[in-house]
Amino acid sequence: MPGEIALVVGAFDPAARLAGFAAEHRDAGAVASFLGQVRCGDDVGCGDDVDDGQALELLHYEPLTLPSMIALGEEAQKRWKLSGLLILHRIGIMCAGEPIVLVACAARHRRPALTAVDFLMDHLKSRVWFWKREKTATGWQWIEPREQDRTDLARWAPAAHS
Amino acid sequence: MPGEIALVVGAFDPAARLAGFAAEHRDAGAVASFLGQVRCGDDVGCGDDVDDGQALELLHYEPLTLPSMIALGEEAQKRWKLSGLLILHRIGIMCAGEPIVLVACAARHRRPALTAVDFLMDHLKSRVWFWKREKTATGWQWIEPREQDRTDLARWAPAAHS
Amino acid sequence: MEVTLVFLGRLEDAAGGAQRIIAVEPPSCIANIAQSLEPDLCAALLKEDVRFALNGALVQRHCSVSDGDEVAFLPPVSGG
Amino acid sequence: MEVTLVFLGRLEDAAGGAQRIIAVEPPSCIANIAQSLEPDLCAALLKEDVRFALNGALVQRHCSVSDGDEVAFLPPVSGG
Repeated sequence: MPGEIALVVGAFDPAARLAGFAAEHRDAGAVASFLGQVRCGDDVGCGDDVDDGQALELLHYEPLTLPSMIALGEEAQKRWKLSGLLILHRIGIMCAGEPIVLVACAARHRRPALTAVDFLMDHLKSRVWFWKREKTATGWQWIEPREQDRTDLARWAPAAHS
Repeated sequence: MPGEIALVVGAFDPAARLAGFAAEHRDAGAVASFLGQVRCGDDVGCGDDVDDGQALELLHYEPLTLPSMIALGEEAQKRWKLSGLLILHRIGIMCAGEPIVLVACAARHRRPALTAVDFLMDHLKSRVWFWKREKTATGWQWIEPREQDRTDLARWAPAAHS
Repeated sequence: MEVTLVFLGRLEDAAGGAQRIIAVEPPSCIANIAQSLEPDLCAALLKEDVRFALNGALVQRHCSVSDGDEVAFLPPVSGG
Repeated sequence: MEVTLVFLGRLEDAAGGAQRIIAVEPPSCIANIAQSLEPDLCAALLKEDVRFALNGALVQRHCSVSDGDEVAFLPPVSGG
Protein backbone atom coordinates (compact mmCIF):
# COMPACT_ATOMS: atom_id res chain seq x y z
CA MET A 1 0.00 0.00 0.00
CA PRO A 2 1.27 3.47 -0.92
CA GLY A 3 -0.23 5.08 2.18
CA GLU A 4 -2.96 5.00 4.74
CA ILE A 5 -6.54 4.21 3.76
CA ALA A 6 -9.02 3.87 6.57
CA LEU A 7 -12.61 4.08 7.69
CA VAL A 8 -12.88 6.17 10.81
CA VAL A 9 -15.55 5.82 13.47
CA GLY A 10 -15.98 9.05 15.42
CA ALA A 11 -14.49 12.47 14.75
CA PHE A 12 -10.88 12.83 13.65
CA ASP A 13 -8.52 15.79 13.52
CA PRO A 14 -7.86 16.51 9.85
CA ALA A 15 -5.18 19.14 10.53
CA ALA A 16 -3.15 16.79 12.69
CA ARG A 17 -3.50 13.98 10.16
CA LEU A 18 -2.47 16.26 7.32
CA ALA A 19 0.48 17.62 9.29
CA GLY A 20 1.69 14.09 9.91
CA PHE A 21 1.26 13.23 6.25
CA ALA A 22 3.14 16.32 5.01
CA ALA A 23 5.98 15.67 7.47
CA GLU A 24 6.22 12.07 6.32
CA HIS A 25 6.46 13.27 2.71
CA ARG A 26 8.71 16.26 3.20
CA ASP A 27 10.75 15.17 0.19
CA ALA A 28 7.74 15.03 -2.09
CA GLY A 29 7.54 18.75 -2.78
CA ALA A 30 3.82 18.79 -3.50
CA VAL A 31 1.02 17.86 -1.11
CA ALA A 32 -2.55 18.39 -2.31
CA SER A 33 -5.51 17.71 -0.09
CA PHE A 34 -9.25 17.84 0.17
CA LEU A 35 -11.29 18.03 3.33
CA GLY A 36 -15.04 17.51 3.27
CA GLN A 37 -16.98 18.78 6.25
CA VAL A 38 -20.65 18.18 7.03
CA ARG A 39 -22.36 21.30 5.85
CA CYS A 40 -25.24 22.88 7.59
CA GLY A 41 -27.30 23.80 4.58
CA ASP A 42 -29.91 23.16 2.01
CA ASP A 43 -28.45 21.23 -0.86
CA VAL A 44 -26.59 17.97 -1.08
CA GLY A 45 -22.96 17.94 -2.08
CA CYS A 46 -19.59 17.62 -0.56
CA GLY A 47 -19.43 18.40 2.30
CA ASP A 48 -22.75 16.80 2.84
CA ASP A 49 -25.56 18.85 4.20
CA VAL A 50 -27.58 18.45 7.29
CA ASP A 51 -30.29 20.73 8.42
CA ASP A 52 -29.46 22.85 11.39
CA GLY A 53 -29.24 20.77 14.54
CA GLN A 54 -29.75 17.57 12.57
CA ALA A 55 -27.39 14.74 11.72
CA LEU A 56 -26.00 12.74 8.84
CA GLU A 57 -25.36 9.02 8.95
CA LEU A 58 -22.91 7.29 6.70
CA LEU A 59 -23.28 3.54 6.34
CA HIS A 60 -20.90 1.09 4.76
CA TYR A 61 -20.87 -2.62 4.00
CA GLU A 62 -17.90 -4.07 5.80
CA PRO A 63 -16.83 -6.70 3.21
CA LEU A 64 -16.91 -4.23 0.30
CA THR A 65 -16.34 -0.64 1.41
CA LEU A 66 -12.76 -0.62 2.64
CA PRO A 67 -11.61 -3.02 -0.13
CA SER A 68 -13.16 -0.68 -2.73
CA MET A 69 -11.32 2.29 -1.16
CA ILE A 70 -8.05 0.38 -1.24
CA ALA A 71 -8.56 -0.59 -4.89
CA LEU A 72 -9.24 3.06 -5.67
CA GLY A 73 -6.08 4.16 -3.86
CA GLU A 74 -4.05 1.61 -5.79
CA GLU A 75 -5.47 2.86 -9.06
CA ALA A 76 -4.54 6.48 -8.21
CA GLN A 77 -1.08 5.39 -7.13
CA LYS A 78 -0.61 3.55 -10.42
CA ARG A 79 -1.89 6.42 -12.57
CA TRP A 80 0.07 9.26 -10.97
CA LYS A 81 3.13 7.72 -9.33
CA LEU A 82 2.32 9.27 -5.98
CA SER A 83 4.90 9.23 -3.25
CA GLY A 84 2.16 9.06 -0.66
CA LEU A 85 -1.58 8.86 -0.28
CA LEU A 86 -3.99 9.31 2.59
CA ILE A 87 -7.71 8.53 2.51
CA LEU A 88 -9.73 8.83 5.71
CA HIS A 89 -13.48 8.43 5.46
CA ARG A 90 -15.76 8.68 8.37
CA ILE A 91 -18.67 6.32 9.00
CA GLY A 92 -21.48 6.58 11.51
CA ILE A 93 -23.48 9.55 12.69
CA MET A 94 -22.02 13.04 12.38
CA CYS A 95 -23.11 16.64 12.85
CA ALA A 96 -22.63 19.89 10.95
CA GLY A 97 -19.05 21.14 10.88
CA GLU A 98 -17.51 17.71 11.47
CA PRO A 99 -15.06 16.25 8.96
CA ILE A 100 -16.38 13.46 6.73
CA VAL A 101 -13.50 12.83 4.40
CA LEU A 102 -9.85 13.76 4.11
CA VAL A 103 -7.82 12.90 1.03
CA ALA A 104 -4.19 13.87 0.56
CA CYS A 105 -1.71 13.04 -2.16
CA ALA A 106 2.01 13.70 -2.18
CA ALA A 107 4.04 13.79 -5.36
CA ARG A 108 7.17 15.41 -6.77
CA HIS A 109 5.13 17.91 -8.79
CA ARG A 110 1.88 19.69 -8.19
CA ARG A 111 -0.08 18.48 -11.23
CA PRO A 112 -0.17 14.77 -10.29
CA ALA A 113 -0.87 15.59 -6.62
CA LEU A 114 -3.81 17.87 -7.46
CA THR A 115 -5.21 15.61 -10.18
CA ALA A 116 -5.05 12.51 -8.00
CA VAL A 117 -6.99 14.25 -5.19
CA ASP A 118 -9.64 15.30 -7.71
CA PHE A 119 -9.86 11.75 -9.11
CA LEU A 120 -10.07 10.19 -5.65
CA MET A 121 -12.87 12.53 -4.56
CA ASP A 122 -14.96 11.91 -7.69
CA HIS A 123 -14.62 8.16 -7.24
CA LEU A 124 -15.04 8.12 -3.46
CA LYS A 125 -18.29 9.97 -3.93
CA SER A 126 -19.77 7.78 -6.61
CA ARG A 127 -17.93 4.46 -6.72
CA VAL A 128 -17.18 3.50 -3.16
CA TRP A 129 -19.89 1.70 -1.21
CA PHE A 130 -21.30 4.34 1.11
CA TRP A 131 -24.93 5.10 1.77
CA LYS A 132 -26.02 8.25 3.50
CA ARG A 133 -29.11 9.23 5.33
CA GLU A 134 -30.04 12.51 6.77
CA LYS A 135 -32.04 13.09 9.91
CA THR A 136 -34.72 15.65 9.17
CA ALA A 137 -37.67 16.92 11.15
CA THR A 138 -39.70 14.01 9.72
CA GLY A 139 -37.16 11.29 10.44
CA TRP A 140 -34.26 9.68 8.62
CA GLN A 141 -34.15 10.01 4.86
CA TRP A 142 -31.82 8.26 2.39
CA ILE A 143 -29.80 10.47 0.07
CA GLU A 144 -30.07 9.38 -3.56
CA PRO A 145 -27.34 9.74 -6.20
CA ARG A 146 -27.32 12.93 -8.25
CA GLU A 147 -26.81 13.41 -11.97
CA GLN A 148 -23.72 15.48 -11.06
CA ASP A 149 -22.01 12.35 -9.72
CA ARG A 150 -22.26 10.70 -13.13
CA THR A 151 -20.93 13.85 -14.83
CA ASP A 152 -18.02 13.94 -12.39
CA LEU A 153 -17.10 10.34 -13.17
CA ALA A 154 -17.29 10.90 -16.90
CA ARG A 155 -14.26 13.21 -16.56
CA TRP A 156 -12.03 10.19 -16.06
CA ALA A 157 -11.21 7.21 -18.26
CA PRO A 158 -13.11 4.10 -17.14
CA ALA A 159 -12.23 2.83 -13.68
CA ALA A 160 -13.76 -0.50 -12.73
CA HIS A 161 -16.47 -0.46 -10.11
CA SER A 162 -14.74 -2.41 -7.42
CA MET B 1 -10.76 40.64 0.40
CA PRO B 2 -12.27 37.18 0.61
CA GLY B 3 -9.45 35.83 2.77
CA GLU B 4 -5.85 36.09 3.80
CA ILE B 5 -3.13 36.68 1.23
CA ALA B 6 0.35 37.24 2.57
CA LEU B 7 4.05 37.08 1.97
CA VAL B 8 5.75 35.30 4.83
CA VAL B 9 9.31 35.85 5.95
CA GLY B 10 10.66 32.82 7.81
CA ALA B 11 9.12 29.39 8.22
CA PHE B 12 5.41 29.01 8.92
CA ASP B 13 3.32 26.10 10.16
CA PRO B 14 1.08 25.04 7.26
CA ALA B 15 -0.94 22.54 9.34
CA ALA B 16 -1.84 25.15 11.94
CA ARG B 17 -2.74 27.67 9.25
CA LEU B 18 -4.88 25.16 7.42
CA ALA B 19 -6.58 24.06 10.63
CA GLY B 20 -7.47 27.67 11.38
CA PHE B 21 -8.75 28.15 7.85
CA ALA B 22 -10.92 25.00 7.91
CA ALA B 23 -12.36 25.96 11.30
CA GLU B 24 -13.17 29.43 10.02
CA HIS B 25 -14.99 27.89 7.05
CA ARG B 26 -16.71 25.01 8.80
CA ASP B 27 -19.91 25.85 6.93
CA ALA B 28 -18.26 25.67 3.55
CA GLY B 29 -18.30 21.91 3.23
CA ALA B 30 -15.30 21.72 0.91
CA VAL B 31 -11.74 22.81 1.67
CA ALA B 32 -9.09 22.08 -0.93
CA SER B 33 -5.46 22.90 -0.36
CA PHE B 34 -2.00 22.72 -1.82
CA LEU B 35 1.25 22.79 0.09
CA GLY B 36 4.56 23.22 -1.71
CA GLN B 37 7.66 22.20 0.19
CA VAL B 38 11.27 22.78 -0.84
CA ARG B 39 12.35 19.52 -2.32
CA CYS B 40 15.74 18.04 -1.93
CA GLY B 41 16.22 16.79 -5.44
CA ASP B 42 17.41 17.08 -8.95
CA ASP B 43 14.77 18.78 -11.06
CA VAL B 44 12.94 22.04 -10.73
CA GLY B 45 9.26 22.03 -9.97
CA CYS B 46 6.91 22.61 -7.13
CA GLY B 47 8.08 22.15 -4.44
CA ASP B 48 11.24 23.68 -5.66
CA ASP B 49 14.39 21.69 -5.50
CA VAL B 50 17.57 22.36 -3.73
CA ASP B 51 20.55 20.10 -3.74
CA ASP B 52 21.23 18.30 -0.54
CA GLY B 53 22.40 20.68 2.16
CA GLN B 54 21.88 23.69 -0.10
CA ALA B 55 19.32 26.48 -0.07
CA LEU B 56 16.73 28.23 -2.19
CA GLU B 57 16.13 31.98 -2.15
CA LEU B 58 12.88 33.52 -3.21
CA LEU B 59 12.96 37.22 -4.07
CA HIS B 60 10.08 39.55 -4.66
CA TYR B 61 9.63 43.18 -5.68
CA GLU B 62 7.74 44.87 -2.91
CA PRO B 63 5.56 47.26 -4.97
CA LEU B 64 4.37 44.51 -7.34
CA THR B 65 4.46 41.07 -5.75
CA LEU B 66 1.80 41.25 -3.05
CA PRO B 67 -0.53 43.38 -5.24
CA SER B 68 -0.26 40.76 -7.99
CA MET B 69 -1.13 38.01 -5.48
CA ILE B 70 -4.13 39.97 -4.27
CA ALA B 71 -5.34 40.55 -7.84
CA LEU B 72 -4.99 36.82 -8.47
CA GLY B 73 -6.97 35.99 -5.34
CA GLU B 74 -9.71 38.39 -6.39
CA GLU B 75 -9.88 36.77 -9.80
CA ALA B 76 -10.24 33.28 -8.27
CA GLN B 77 -12.87 34.56 -5.87
CA LYS B 78 -14.83 36.07 -8.75
CA ARG B 79 -14.59 32.97 -10.95
CA TRP B 80 -15.54 30.34 -8.36
CA LYS B 81 -17.57 32.12 -5.68
CA LEU B 82 -15.29 30.90 -2.92
CA SER B 83 -16.38 31.27 0.66
CA GLY B 84 -12.76 31.63 1.71
CA LEU B 85 -9.27 31.78 0.34
CA LEU B 86 -5.80 31.58 1.85
CA ILE B 87 -2.54 32.25 0.03
CA LEU B 88 0.70 32.23 1.99
CA HIS B 89 3.93 32.51 0.03
CA ARG B 90 7.29 32.49 1.62
CA ILE B 91 10.10 34.83 0.63
CA GLY B 92 13.75 34.75 1.62
CA ILE B 93 16.14 31.86 2.06
CA MET B 94 14.80 28.40 2.78
CA CYS B 95 16.05 24.83 3.05
CA ALA B 96 14.85 21.42 1.92
CA GLY B 97 11.65 20.26 3.61
CA GLU B 98 10.46 23.75 4.48
CA PRO B 99 7.10 25.02 3.20
CA ILE B 100 7.21 27.55 0.35
CA VAL B 101 3.58 28.03 -0.48
CA LEU B 102 0.20 27.15 1.01
CA VAL B 103 -3.01 27.75 -0.91
CA ALA B 104 -6.43 26.82 0.42
CA CYS B 105 -9.90 27.44 -0.98
CA ALA B 106 -13.20 26.86 0.77
CA ALA B 107 -16.46 26.50 -1.14
CA ARG B 108 -19.83 24.80 -0.81
CA HIS B 109 -18.87 22.09 -3.28
CA ARG B 110 -15.65 20.30 -4.04
CA ARG B 111 -15.31 21.15 -7.73
CA PRO B 112 -14.88 24.95 -7.31
CA ALA B 113 -12.60 24.47 -4.29
CA LEU B 114 -10.30 22.06 -6.14
CA THR B 115 -10.32 23.99 -9.40
CA ALA B 116 -9.56 27.30 -7.71
CA VAL B 117 -6.53 25.81 -5.92
CA ASP B 118 -5.27 24.44 -9.24
CA PHE B 119 -5.78 27.83 -10.92
CA LEU B 120 -4.06 29.72 -8.11
CA MET B 121 -1.03 27.45 -8.17
CA ASP B 122 -0.58 27.69 -11.95
CA HIS B 123 -0.77 31.47 -11.76
CA LEU B 124 1.30 31.89 -8.61
CA LYS B 125 4.04 29.92 -10.30
CA SER B 126 4.12 31.80 -13.56
CA ARG B 127 2.36 35.14 -13.17
CA VAL B 128 3.25 36.46 -9.76
CA TRP B 129 6.50 38.38 -9.44
CA PHE B 130 8.86 35.95 -7.74
CA TRP B 131 12.42 35.17 -8.72
CA LYS B 132 14.24 32.18 -7.36
CA ARG B 133 17.84 31.31 -7.04
CA GLU B 134 19.41 28.17 -5.86
CA LYS B 135 22.62 27.83 -3.92
CA THR B 136 24.73 25.17 -5.55
CA ALA B 137 28.29 24.02 -5.02
CA THR B 138 29.40 26.72 -7.48
CA GLY B 139 27.39 29.57 -5.96
CA TRP B 140 23.93 31.06 -6.41
CA GLN B 141 22.15 30.38 -9.66
CA TRP B 142 18.92 31.93 -10.98
CA ILE B 143 16.11 29.56 -11.90
CA GLU B 144 14.69 30.27 -15.34
CA PRO B 145 11.08 29.72 -16.42
CA ARG B 146 10.21 26.34 -17.90
CA GLU B 147 8.10 25.52 -20.94
CA GLN B 148 5.80 23.61 -18.54
CA ASP B 149 4.80 26.92 -16.90
CA ARG B 150 3.42 28.21 -20.20
CA THR B 151 1.58 24.94 -20.79
CA ASP B 152 0.08 25.14 -17.32
CA LEU B 153 -1.18 28.67 -17.94
CA ALA B 154 -2.69 27.74 -21.28
CA ARG B 155 -5.18 25.54 -19.39
CA TRP B 156 -7.04 28.64 -18.24
CA ALA B 157 -8.78 31.41 -20.13
CA PRO B 158 -6.63 34.56 -20.30
CA ALA B 159 -5.92 36.21 -16.98
CA ALA B 160 -4.15 39.54 -17.18
CA HIS B 161 -0.56 39.69 -15.99
CA SER B 162 -0.97 41.96 -13.03
CA MET C 1 -30.51 -24.23 4.08
CA GLU C 2 -30.05 -20.91 5.89
CA VAL C 3 -28.97 -17.70 4.19
CA THR C 4 -28.29 -14.24 5.65
CA LEU C 5 -29.67 -11.32 3.69
CA VAL C 6 -28.19 -7.82 4.14
CA PHE C 7 -30.13 -4.80 2.95
CA LEU C 8 -28.11 -1.64 2.39
CA GLY C 9 -29.20 1.97 2.06
CA ARG C 10 -32.84 2.53 1.13
CA LEU C 11 -33.36 -1.26 0.92
CA GLU C 12 -33.11 -1.39 4.70
CA ASP C 13 -36.34 0.61 4.85
CA ALA C 14 -37.96 -1.57 2.18
CA ALA C 15 -37.06 -4.72 4.15
CA GLY C 16 -37.96 -3.23 7.52
CA GLY C 17 -34.50 -4.03 8.85
CA ALA C 18 -30.82 -4.18 7.90
CA GLN C 19 -30.58 -7.97 8.03
CA ARG C 20 -32.72 -11.07 7.81
CA ILE C 21 -31.91 -14.76 8.15
CA ILE C 22 -34.13 -16.97 6.01
CA ALA C 23 -34.52 -20.62 5.16
CA VAL C 24 -34.46 -21.41 1.44
CA GLU C 25 -34.79 -24.60 -0.59
CA PRO C 26 -31.69 -25.48 -2.56
CA PRO C 27 -30.84 -25.02 -5.37
CA SER C 28 -31.46 -21.27 -5.16
CA CYS C 29 -29.92 -18.28 -6.86
CA ILE C 30 -30.11 -14.66 -5.63
CA ALA C 31 -33.09 -13.93 -7.88
CA ASN C 32 -34.97 -16.98 -6.51
CA ILE C 33 -34.34 -15.76 -2.96
CA ALA C 34 -35.65 -12.27 -3.75
CA GLN C 35 -38.72 -13.83 -5.38
CA SER C 36 -39.44 -15.79 -2.20
CA LEU C 37 -39.83 -12.51 -0.25
CA GLU C 38 -42.75 -10.05 -0.08
CA PRO C 39 -43.64 -8.85 -3.61
CA ASP C 40 -42.86 -5.16 -2.83
CA LEU C 41 -39.51 -6.03 -1.33
CA CYS C 42 -38.73 -8.36 -4.24
CA ALA C 43 -39.45 -5.55 -6.70
CA ALA C 44 -37.16 -3.20 -4.75
CA LEU C 45 -34.35 -5.79 -4.58
CA LEU C 46 -34.45 -6.65 -8.27
CA LYS C 47 -34.58 -3.08 -9.55
CA GLU C 48 -32.08 -2.56 -12.33
CA ASP C 49 -29.79 -0.31 -10.27
CA VAL C 50 -29.35 -2.79 -7.41
CA ARG C 51 -26.20 -4.90 -7.32
CA PHE C 52 -25.51 -8.09 -5.39
CA ALA C 53 -22.67 -9.38 -3.27
CA LEU C 54 -22.25 -12.99 -2.22
CA ASN C 55 -19.99 -13.36 0.81
CA GLY C 56 -18.44 -9.96 0.06
CA ALA C 57 -17.85 -10.40 -3.68
CA LEU C 58 -19.95 -8.75 -6.38
CA VAL C 59 -21.94 -11.32 -8.37
CA GLN C 60 -24.79 -11.56 -10.88
CA ARG C 61 -28.37 -12.28 -9.83
CA HIS C 62 -28.27 -15.83 -11.13
CA CYS C 63 -25.36 -16.81 -8.96
CA SER C 64 -26.35 -19.81 -6.83
CA VAL C 65 -26.35 -19.61 -3.06
CA SER C 66 -25.23 -22.20 -0.52
CA ASP C 67 -26.01 -22.88 3.13
CA GLY C 68 -24.52 -20.21 5.42
CA ASP C 69 -23.93 -17.66 2.65
CA GLU C 70 -24.40 -13.93 3.09
CA VAL C 71 -26.21 -12.14 0.28
CA ALA C 72 -26.06 -8.33 0.23
CA PHE C 73 -28.37 -6.11 -1.81
CA LEU C 74 -26.61 -2.87 -2.76
CA PRO C 75 -28.57 0.10 -4.08
CA PRO C 76 -26.63 2.91 -5.77
CA VAL C 77 -24.27 4.80 -3.45
CA SER C 78 -25.44 8.20 -2.30
CA GLY C 79 -22.88 10.28 -4.14
CA GLY C 80 -22.63 13.93 -3.24
CA MET D 1 17.76 64.46 -12.07
CA GLU D 2 18.24 61.33 -9.94
CA VAL D 3 16.60 57.99 -10.64
CA THR D 4 16.73 54.71 -8.70
CA LEU D 5 17.13 51.58 -10.77
CA VAL D 6 16.11 48.18 -9.36
CA PHE D 7 17.36 45.00 -11.00
CA LEU D 8 15.38 41.88 -10.27
CA GLY D 9 16.29 38.23 -10.71
CA ARG D 10 19.13 37.48 -13.12
CA LEU D 11 19.42 41.22 -13.91
CA GLU D 12 20.89 41.72 -10.45
CA ASP D 13 23.89 39.68 -11.58
CA ALA D 14 24.09 41.53 -14.90
CA ALA D 15 24.10 44.88 -13.05
CA GLY D 16 26.46 43.71 -10.32
CA GLY D 17 23.94 44.73 -7.65
CA ALA D 18 20.25 44.88 -6.88
CA GLN D 19 19.98 48.65 -7.03
CA ARG D 20 21.73 51.66 -8.48
CA ILE D 21 21.06 55.39 -8.16
CA ILE D 22 22.04 57.32 -11.27
CA ALA D 23 21.92 60.88 -12.56
CA VAL D 24 20.17 61.30 -15.91
CA GLU D 25 19.47 64.24 -18.19
CA PRO D 26 15.78 65.01 -18.62
CA PRO D 27 13.80 64.29 -20.67
CA SER D 28 14.52 60.56 -20.40
CA CYS D 29 12.47 57.44 -20.95
CA ILE D 30 13.27 53.98 -19.59
CA ALA D 31 14.92 52.95 -22.85
CA ASN D 32 17.16 56.07 -22.77
CA ILE D 33 18.21 55.22 -19.24
CA ALA D 34 19.11 51.65 -20.17
CA GLN D 35 21.09 52.94 -23.15
CA SER D 36 23.13 55.21 -20.86
CA LEU D 37 24.41 52.12 -18.96
CA GLU D 38 27.16 49.63 -19.90
CA PRO D 39 26.38 48.05 -23.31
CA ASP D 40 26.12 44.47 -21.92
CA LEU D 41 23.79 45.58 -19.16
CA CYS D 42 21.73 47.64 -21.61
CA ALA D 43 21.32 44.57 -23.85
CA ALA D 44 20.19 42.46 -20.84
CA LEU D 45 17.73 45.15 -19.67
CA LEU D 46 16.13 45.63 -23.08
CA LYS D 47 15.75 41.94 -23.93
CA GLU D 48 12.27 41.22 -25.21
CA ASP D 49 11.22 39.26 -22.12
CA VAL D 50 12.05 42.02 -19.63
CA ARG D 51 9.23 44.19 -18.34
CA PHE D 52 9.41 47.57 -16.63
CA ALA D 53 7.81 49.14 -13.62
CA LEU D 54 7.82 52.84 -12.85
CA ASN D 55 7.17 53.56 -9.19
CA GLY D 56 5.52 50.15 -8.82
CA ALA D 57 3.28 50.24 -11.90
CA LEU D 58 3.99 48.26 -15.06
CA VAL D 59 4.80 50.57 -18.00
CA GLN D 60 6.22 50.50 -21.53
CA ARG D 61 9.88 51.23 -22.26
CA HIS D 62 9.11 54.64 -23.74
CA CYS D 63 7.49 55.89 -20.60
CA SER D 64 9.24 59.06 -19.45
CA VAL D 65 10.94 59.23 -16.08
CA SER D 66 11.03 62.10 -13.58
CA ASP D 67 13.36 63.11 -10.78
CA GLY D 68 13.13 60.72 -7.81
CA ASP D 69 11.42 57.94 -9.74
CA GLU D 70 12.11 54.24 -9.19
CA VAL D 71 12.50 52.16 -12.32
CA ALA D 72 12.43 48.35 -11.91
CA PHE D 73 13.62 45.91 -14.56
CA LEU D 74 11.69 42.64 -14.29
CA PRO D 75 12.92 39.50 -16.05
CA PRO D 76 10.49 36.56 -16.38
CA VAL D 77 9.50 34.99 -13.09
CA SER D 78 11.14 31.67 -12.26
CA GLY D 79 8.06 29.48 -12.52
CA GLY D 80 8.32 25.93 -11.27
